Amino acid sequence: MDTSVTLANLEEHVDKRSPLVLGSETFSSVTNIVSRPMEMTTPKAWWICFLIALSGLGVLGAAIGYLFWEGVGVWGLNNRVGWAWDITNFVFWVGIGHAGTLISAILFLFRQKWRTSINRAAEAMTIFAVICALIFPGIHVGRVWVAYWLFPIPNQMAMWPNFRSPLLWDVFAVSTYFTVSTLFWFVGLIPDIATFRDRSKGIRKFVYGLFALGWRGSHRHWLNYERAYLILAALSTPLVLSVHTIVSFDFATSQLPGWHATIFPPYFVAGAIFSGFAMVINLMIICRWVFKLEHLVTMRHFENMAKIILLTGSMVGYAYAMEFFIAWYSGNPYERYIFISRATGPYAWAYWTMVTCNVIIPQLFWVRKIRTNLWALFIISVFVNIGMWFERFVIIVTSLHRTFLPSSWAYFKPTYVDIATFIGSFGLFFTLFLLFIRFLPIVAIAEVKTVMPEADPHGHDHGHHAKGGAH
Amino acid sequence: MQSENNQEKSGKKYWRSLEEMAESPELLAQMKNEFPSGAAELEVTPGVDRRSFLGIIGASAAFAGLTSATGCIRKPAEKILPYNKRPEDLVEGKPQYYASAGRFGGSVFGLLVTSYEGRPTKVDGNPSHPMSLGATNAFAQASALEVYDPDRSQSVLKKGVAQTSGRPDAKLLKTTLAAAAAEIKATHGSTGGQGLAVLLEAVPSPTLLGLLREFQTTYPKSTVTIHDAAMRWNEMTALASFGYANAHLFHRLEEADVVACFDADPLGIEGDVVRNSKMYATKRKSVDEAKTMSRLYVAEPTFTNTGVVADHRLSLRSSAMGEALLALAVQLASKGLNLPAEVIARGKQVSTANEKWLKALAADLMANQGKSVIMVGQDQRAWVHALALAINSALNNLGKTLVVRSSPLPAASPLHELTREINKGNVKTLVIIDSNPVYTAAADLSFADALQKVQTSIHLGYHADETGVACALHFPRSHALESWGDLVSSDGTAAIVQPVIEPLYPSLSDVEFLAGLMGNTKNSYELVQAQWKKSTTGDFDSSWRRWLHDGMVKGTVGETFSAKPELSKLAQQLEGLGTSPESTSTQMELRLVLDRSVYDGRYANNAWMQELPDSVTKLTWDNAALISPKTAKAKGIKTGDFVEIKLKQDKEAILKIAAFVVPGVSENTVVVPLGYGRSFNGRVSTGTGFNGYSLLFGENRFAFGADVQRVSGTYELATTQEHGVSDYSYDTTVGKEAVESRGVTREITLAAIKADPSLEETFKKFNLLDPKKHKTLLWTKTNTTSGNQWGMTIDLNSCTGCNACTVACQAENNISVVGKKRVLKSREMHWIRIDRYFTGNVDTPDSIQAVFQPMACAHCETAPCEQVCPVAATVHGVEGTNDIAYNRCIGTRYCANNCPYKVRRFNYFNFSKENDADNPLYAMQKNPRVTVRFRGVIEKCTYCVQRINAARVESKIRGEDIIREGAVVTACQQVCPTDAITFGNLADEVDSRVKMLKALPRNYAVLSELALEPRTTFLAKVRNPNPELESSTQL
Amino acid sequence: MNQKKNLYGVLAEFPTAPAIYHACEKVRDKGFTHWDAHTPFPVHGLEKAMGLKASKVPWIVLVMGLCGASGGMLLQWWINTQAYPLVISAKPFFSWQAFVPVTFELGVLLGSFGAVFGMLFINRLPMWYHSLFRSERFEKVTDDKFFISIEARDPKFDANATSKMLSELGATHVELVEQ
Amino acid sequence: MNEGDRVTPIFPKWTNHIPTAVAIGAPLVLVSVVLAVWYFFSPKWTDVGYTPKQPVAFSHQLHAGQMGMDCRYCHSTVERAAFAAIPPTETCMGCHSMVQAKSPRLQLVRESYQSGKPIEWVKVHMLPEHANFNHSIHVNSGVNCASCHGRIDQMKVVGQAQPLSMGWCLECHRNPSPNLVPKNQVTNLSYDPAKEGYVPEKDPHRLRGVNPPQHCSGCHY
Repeated sequence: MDTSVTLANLEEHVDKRSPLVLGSETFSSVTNIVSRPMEMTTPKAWWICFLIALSGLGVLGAAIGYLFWEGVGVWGLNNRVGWAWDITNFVFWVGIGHAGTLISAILFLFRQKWRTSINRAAEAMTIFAVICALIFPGIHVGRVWVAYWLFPIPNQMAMWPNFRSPLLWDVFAVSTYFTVSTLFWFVGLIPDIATFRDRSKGIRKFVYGLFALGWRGSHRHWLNYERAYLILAALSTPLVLSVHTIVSFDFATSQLPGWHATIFPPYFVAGAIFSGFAMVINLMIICRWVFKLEHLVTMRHFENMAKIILLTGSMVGYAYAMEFFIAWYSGNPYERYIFISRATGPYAWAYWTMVTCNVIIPQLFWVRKIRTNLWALFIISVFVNIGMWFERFVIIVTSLHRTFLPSSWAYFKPTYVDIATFIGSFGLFFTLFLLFIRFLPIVAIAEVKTVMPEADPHGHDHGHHAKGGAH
Repeated sequence: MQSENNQEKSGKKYWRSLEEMAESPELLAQMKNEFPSGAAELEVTPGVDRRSFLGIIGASAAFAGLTSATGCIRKPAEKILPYNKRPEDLVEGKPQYYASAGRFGGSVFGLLVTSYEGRPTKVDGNPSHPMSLGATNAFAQASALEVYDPDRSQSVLKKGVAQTSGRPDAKLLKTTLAAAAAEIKATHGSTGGQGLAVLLEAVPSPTLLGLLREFQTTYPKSTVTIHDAAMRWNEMTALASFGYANAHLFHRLEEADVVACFDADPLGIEGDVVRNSKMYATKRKSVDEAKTMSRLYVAEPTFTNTGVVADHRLSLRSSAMGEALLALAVQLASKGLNLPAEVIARGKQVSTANEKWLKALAADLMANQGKSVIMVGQDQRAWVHALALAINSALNNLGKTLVVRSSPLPAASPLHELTREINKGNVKTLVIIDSNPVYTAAADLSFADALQKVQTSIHLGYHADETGVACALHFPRSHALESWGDLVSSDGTAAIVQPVIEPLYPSLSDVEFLAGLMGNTKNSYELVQAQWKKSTTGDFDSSWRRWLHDGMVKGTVGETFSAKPELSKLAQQLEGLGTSPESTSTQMELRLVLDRSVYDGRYANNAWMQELPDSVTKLTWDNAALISPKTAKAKGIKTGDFVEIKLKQDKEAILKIAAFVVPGVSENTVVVPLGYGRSFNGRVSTGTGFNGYSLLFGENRFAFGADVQRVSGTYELATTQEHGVSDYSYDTTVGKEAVESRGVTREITLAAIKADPSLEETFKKFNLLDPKKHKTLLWTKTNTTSGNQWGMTIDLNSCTGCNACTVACQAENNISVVGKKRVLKSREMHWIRIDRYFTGNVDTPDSIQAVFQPMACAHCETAPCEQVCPVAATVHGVEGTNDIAYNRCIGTRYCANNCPYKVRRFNYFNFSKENDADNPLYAMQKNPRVTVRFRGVIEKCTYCVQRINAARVESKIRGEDIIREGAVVTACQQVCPTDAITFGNLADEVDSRVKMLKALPRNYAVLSELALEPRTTFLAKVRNPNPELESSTQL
Repeated sequence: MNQKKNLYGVLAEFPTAPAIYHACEKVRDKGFTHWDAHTPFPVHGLEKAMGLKASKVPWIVLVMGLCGASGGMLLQWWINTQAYPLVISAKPFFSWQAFVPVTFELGVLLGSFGAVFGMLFINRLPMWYHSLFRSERFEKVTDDKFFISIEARDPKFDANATSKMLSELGATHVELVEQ
Repeated sequence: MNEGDRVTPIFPKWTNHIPTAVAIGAPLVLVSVVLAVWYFFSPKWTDVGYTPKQPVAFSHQLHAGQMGMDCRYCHSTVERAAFAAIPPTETCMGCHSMVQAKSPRLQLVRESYQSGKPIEWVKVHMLPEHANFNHSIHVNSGVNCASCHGRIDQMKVVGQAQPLSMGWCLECHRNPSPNLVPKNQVTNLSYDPAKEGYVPEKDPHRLRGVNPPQHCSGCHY
């Protein structure tokens, strides 16, 4: 057994740092572990969480119903601050919706095999987050019943959308992102649904069978399947970067001091990854604990994610600093004023909350002990998400409430409807996620198997391999 | 969804609201009753057109059956109700214009009323009338809504109880009036009117006053009392003391190079504001060609519009004005002006802290003898007026910049004399013509109690107001747009008041009322004609028609006094005038002022005026106790705190009122605007502000020795600037940002213009980016193609912040009222707002200056709002207008966010629908040419595109592609009393005035460094400081 | 032995990845054409062992992607210059810079449609019924067992011989499957 | 040689045809739905041919067609105002006080004339909301009545002849010439500029070229 590291087997060695699947798991034991949530009798905890989430969803429905009935005025918005919690929530959720595809696509392209046991849940999270995000641009318009004018549909008015508007780019970007992520997720699911199909009985067998599309593990299929999956990953990578870039265009391409900044695209993407991974950590810690996935979702996964958070968190912090520098360096009085007022004005509290949660707290991850302590991981990740919500709030509201003409300076106060809608969106998110972990494989079974030592067709003798290669 | 569609589909508000009208039967009943069968004058009175109304009612009835019959794909069926007989000069959908006149804020001027199918929708100035010259003030604009006041009196009241059950009753009105006349005859016929008193406002109406004389001949012993907020008693007394009996002053600011105002507000709310502003503006506009400008000195206790535009403003308490004027006299005398020795002697006794200021003023006055004027506020004591007149006369200004004219008003006694008589028990019957003394009388008179001592009190009023319900008998009064009348302006020009609509409810005009009380049942039309027949020689009908057409009677009424005053008389005035402690003391002074929005309270039930932001405080829906930051700090008072103002004279009065800290108020002074806190149950006025009259003692609106203390509790004040900020110095820091850091409002001096005519150097400090560098775009502009290219300039040098444009825009463009709660949320809808910035140090009131800047959509050529709209609802018109198609808007509000001027307004709720729910009659004021906006869409200034389109149609029919200069006049431009707003066709090479103005060096674009190339640009404000005082100004 | 008419083929079960790998090499070398390997996960390099050609999916993606992108740009060009040219912020009617994002997104969208549906098409999926689903043991193919199926229609197919060959290749279990 | 245990598959064989069926069927359905919406939801279908019953059986065919009355005799404001006002009852009575003075069909007209209560005609041509249409400029630019109203002179009961949709308006605003006729032929519904070979540009009576607005505020304000 040669242990010398050559380019050929470098990747393997890197991966042997610490095993991705712990214990003495076999293929079937992996299958069993992952199938457990689907086969076990529903735990009480799940029911409790589900009911809470469901009531949250109810709140969302009520809030939106009231909004449609009364008009956008039920929110705290005004003629100076035309956007506030609505778009803040939108950007917040889109941001969260980035980790999934990022893990699946980018880490896949970089052959980061440790992704395999978390990517499925992350992708699911992505899709649900994007669903939550899509709500807000939908409901924030004054006349929802004509919102379909956003799409280029031939009509008797001979009118078309304005393709110069970043908001329209958003429509295309986010809906594309949603579609592609969903396809990506489903394609990944097919073999595992087939697994469930072959394990379950009765109506479930039928339903799983339906979605398994008759998958029979044929290697002629695997060939095209893997190619398609790779290409999807390759397509998703620029896509995921473009989505938050375009979201940031909503602000970057505008006029307003505090919005009109070229740093936004990279800064938003970093922020998105930042918040996304935080959310993944939160969710995975819970799933791992509830469904006993310790052997599949290992501390190494968490540690890697913590490192990414540390990195992106520092990028975000750098962006904050750079904004101030540019504001000062540009000599543009509006720009200067807006940033001074951010840090010292009526919304200073929001600004400093953001800085604390996003820049200072994540620095704790430099310490390995904290990085590897689930409690610390969980709490810090929560802070990160609070901070990232405030980042969007600060960017949107503080910029709008101190624009060019001092005569038009105003203050924004949220109403209880604002708050209800936001909380409700979490209800929707968790409802979907709970359904997911109950009925679908939260870990990519087939993929995990590929990274197990037994998966290597030449695992036993190298000589044979050499011969096989010679053919 | 269907319902949504219905409500948003109803483009023309006017029709839609009728559906709603039709649903309230009692309203229909009322409207049907508006038309007494066989009203004789219909045929001969254009505009009063009952059939159109029958049409409307028919229409509404038709709609009533249909509102439910919807739901299919096809639009619901609509009905058309043609006229039965079309009136002579009426063309459906075309406005008709009628010349009339009105009295607003104590000034009489000619009007031009716009009417659609018999609905007056807008009131503008009559261009050919010397007192309006086409402009009006905000009050006149608001009268277009006033006529549709939901709470106007609709029936006879006895002891405050309505005599009709819901349905207004014309017959009852007549019979009750006859009965009242009979009763008066019975009680006073024998005694020749002993114990009979008439109380009326200072209405200079020949017909009314003729009838009054008639009345007095019938009842010789009867007394006449005039009670009016605008009545200048002290000035009259002063003039009388010089032998000018029953006279008033008329100013000619067009002649004045130096104007000194002592507690006077000729450009704001006092006297002939519209004319004064026009004339004042001519002396400011001369800066461009002649490089000359008048100089305006103002001494005042709180910012008035005049004070804001002043070149030099002295913060001085009202009680110190007299002394200041004496000191000025001394200064003048020392410069050789011939004034009575006693005056100088008296003047030497006073010590004033403002010697430098007065010295400079004196020098200016001496240098401009015959070309200067000193104006004194109506609240100043008689001797101050006398002194001012003396000085004016000595300066040889009399007859040049101001003239003494005989007043058309009869010799009458003020209210306190009447009250005394009542309390003595000498008044049996009191006739009150359209006056509300119970609310507006001074507190120490306690007129309400006195009124109870009168056996029969008969009241005529537009509202069943405080007085109306207190009187034994109350008659509903017709609106000025509903009845015939006549008025004489202060310059003597007479005009016929022409009705435009049948009274909405059976009611009486002043003249009908007074005539009726003499048993004369003629209607206003006959009465007015009768009056004018007397004074007409030759063919009456033809001259009558000409008067109606011109909107005025050529040749003036009343004469001017040419005799010079005997200055020696002045000495007596000053005798026994002890040195008043006021000027030096640090005790609080209370100053009560007429409100710029509701005047003396008569517009308190007018939603437009209530929501109109005060010129200086930007306060809506309330008044408040104005206190200077320094004093407030000393007393620990913040904006919104409740304060208690105690005033102890022979009685003690207390008012608990919210405080509002605002720069420019004199130290140790509290200013309370009058007209709020009314107790009559108007659905608009109720719950607005605090009643300042409860602090009014005697005739003078300022009192010394008030006690102001902060008390527990706070009150929400809705301002449209600095929303809800309670920081003392906040508004001046805002001003600093705007004026100094951002160059939003550009202020230069006459000296600077003379030194640097191109202003390139002067403007450098304002330009964040060299204007030459703006044009570097990344792409070539897609130019708009039409031969008409619209543009606007706003001259900050002329603007007096009078708010007329805001109301005019509201009237023209069907802009909704949102109410106090939503103003608090900064959701007000005004398309044109007037930004006000303070500069200077809040701790030294003299250093505080303010500047106005009207701000509306600037129609940028590279409009940032357009590119961000995802559905292309707001795009550029070929004529350079920034269009918005309301029914394409889906309401993302992105455009509003991206608008650097923040001039876009969003319909957060269905405001227009709510307005109509509150009062269906408002719908009748709506301009049928302008879409009424609905929930969820953005709206903003359109450059009055409906007027542009109307003009385009006409010019195209005429066969011209270029629209002529002057064919399109925006509502704001039309109303502006200083012609600060100019709009026109930039592509018109020949005679485009706006093009010429844009070529001036003063012309600049706000935020020019953003390269928005706005079509609305501003002309920099120019102040003309006296070199000797340069240091004390902010420049 | 009687050759059943409705025979689908023979199904052989293998315990491990290496086992099926080597088995495939042999079957490939024996020149079978209508046969397949079934595994719970993509066994690394098995396509080589089976001698499969590269996938065609990338070509489909390329074509679809290009259609999406060019179609997107074309649509925007048509709307802004032909259908209803509107002056917006005085920008050129064809502001291609502003049209890039939508063009890109549409390219990606159709590209990924190509990837997914192209893959399904080539794989003839969904195919809910398949003869192999008749075998109970075959349910383990999605768990931990590896299978080789050789179809009856393969010219080299002979129920007995093929079964025998497969068991020699190390199949732990061999069975015949009907259609 | 054992057979191994058998299970019955979840899905029967025929289910394998579903994908093909869907692959072919779905696009067809989709296209037909789109086409259906395109046609049936457009004013062409919903509005054209709307012919409500009127309170008075007034026949344009008789008045404008057979008797050849000029449109402007009744719709007198059409050249001056935005509205082509429905004539007041007195216009009807102008003739019908003598002609057919007793006809029961005119009962309502006479009543209205006496009572002063207007006749409630049902509106036929309803523009999309928020669109400001001005008759005077169109008539003065020489747009024939028939261009928008169809051959009213052949209608017993008036019905809507054109979609009156925004797209339809724009067609003409982008290329007005085909609908332009000589000023004196505007109310001649039978005049066909194409047949007469009329070229607006060459018409000496036209003072200016017709360039209708295509920007929003031309009609929406």
